[in-house]
Amino acid sequence: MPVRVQRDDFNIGAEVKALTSGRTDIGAVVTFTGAMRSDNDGMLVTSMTLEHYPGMTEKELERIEREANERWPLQASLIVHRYGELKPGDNIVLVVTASAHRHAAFEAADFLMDFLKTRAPFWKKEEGEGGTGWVDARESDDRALTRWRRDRDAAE
Amino acid sequence: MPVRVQRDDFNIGAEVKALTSGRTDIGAVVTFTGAMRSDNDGMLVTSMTLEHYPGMTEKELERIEREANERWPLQASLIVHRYGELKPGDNIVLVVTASAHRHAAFEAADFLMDFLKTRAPFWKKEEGEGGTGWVDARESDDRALTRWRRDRDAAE
Amino acid sequence: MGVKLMYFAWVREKTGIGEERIELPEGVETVADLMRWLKGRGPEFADAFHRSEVIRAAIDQTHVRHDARLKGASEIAFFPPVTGG
Amino acid sequence: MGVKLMYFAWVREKTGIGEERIELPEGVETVADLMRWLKGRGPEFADAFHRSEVIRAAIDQTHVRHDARLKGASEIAFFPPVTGG
Repeated sequence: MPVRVQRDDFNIGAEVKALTSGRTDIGAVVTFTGAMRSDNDGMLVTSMTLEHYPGMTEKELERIEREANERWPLQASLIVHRYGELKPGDNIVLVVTASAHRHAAFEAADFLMDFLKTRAPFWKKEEGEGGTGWVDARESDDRALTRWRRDRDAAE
Repeated sequence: MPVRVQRDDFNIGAEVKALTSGRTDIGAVVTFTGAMRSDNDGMLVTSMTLEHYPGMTEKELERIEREANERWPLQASLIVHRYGELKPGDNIVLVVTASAHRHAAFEAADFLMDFLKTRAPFWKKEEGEGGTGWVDARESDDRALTRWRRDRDAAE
Repeated sequence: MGVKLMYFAWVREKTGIGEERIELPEGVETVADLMRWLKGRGPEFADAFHRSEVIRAAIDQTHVRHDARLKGASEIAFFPPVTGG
Repeated sequence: MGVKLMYFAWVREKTGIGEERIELPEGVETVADLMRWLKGRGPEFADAFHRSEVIRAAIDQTHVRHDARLKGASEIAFFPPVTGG
């Protein structure tokens, strides 16, 4: 259940292949790829720098991944997150989850992204039409977390 | 918004690249890959034949894809489904959804799979330990559809 | 000119044919009527349509219910619940 | 030996340093205490910790709240709400 923090791009097909190759117990693989858009609330963005907290980033991603593996029966999972300078269209993050059944794979990938967005120590600085500045955290990302509250799960 | 029904395998990385290459308006790409497992309720499965209804299959997949595009703001989407003889570990189906934001991409991919499972005219025949026979439809797949009822959406 | 009938999966295996062309008999107006009529065509069809309540139908490549009317149909298909994906 | 302090994103830009090593002053027992003390270190730190309620903290690479105690900490980090993914 690896996590990787890297400057370089990743290859979705190769990552999925590495996780699933030769296995016949996986029925469902979900990937999420986050990419850089050139538009931020109507303003043109020309480049972005991703800063992170080396050491804590890996620890936090591992914690999030461990929690997903406790909640869903995953055959494999992977988180790759880039840092450094990125251009519009560039990949930012890849999450892969593999399970025997599709709902576990979907939910676990969705969960990993929600937690990564609010817990992994990354910060985006954008450059563009609107000048240069640090991206504000979204309140909607915090709200998304409430979907995964254990007590809600229990009540359903 | 293409759909393809084919005997040959597909390449997840190449398909995503073809959909997203050169675009800077896509922030989130979700892929779902369904693969053949060697285990069906504890019985070893050695091969599978997927029969389909040429003509209707494409029409039905297009209808499902159109519905997903009406419900979510998707920048791109793709469904590829294989037919013919498959072995354990082989890919069966690929769904890709691309959107500006992650929740639309996740929900649309989940929706496409639920509807594909209950509406696209494919039938699986398995061969293995338990003999040769047609796979029964799962009641849980029918139940999964109720998650997407419009009236429920409206109530939330 | 009649209509084209198509059979898939175990419905096809039991009837022994994948497709055929027939003239709709007098009085056969719905999918349910047609399945009742097909049952009477011999032991293979009787077996294929024995549990007709589980069989799904499509008219001109669109899913329909058993009470759907056949008028104007050019292609009618019978098959088990789908199991793709 | 003291503790290592780390600053990220606009907290780092405002303080003008990425990391430093300090001895925790007498009476500084929680994250909130430490931020109050840092504010008094000069205009850059005053500016960086001006809206200290929005700043997040981690002790030894684990997220903590502002009332978390510093005792035993070897690395304390301050940063804005995260925006990865």
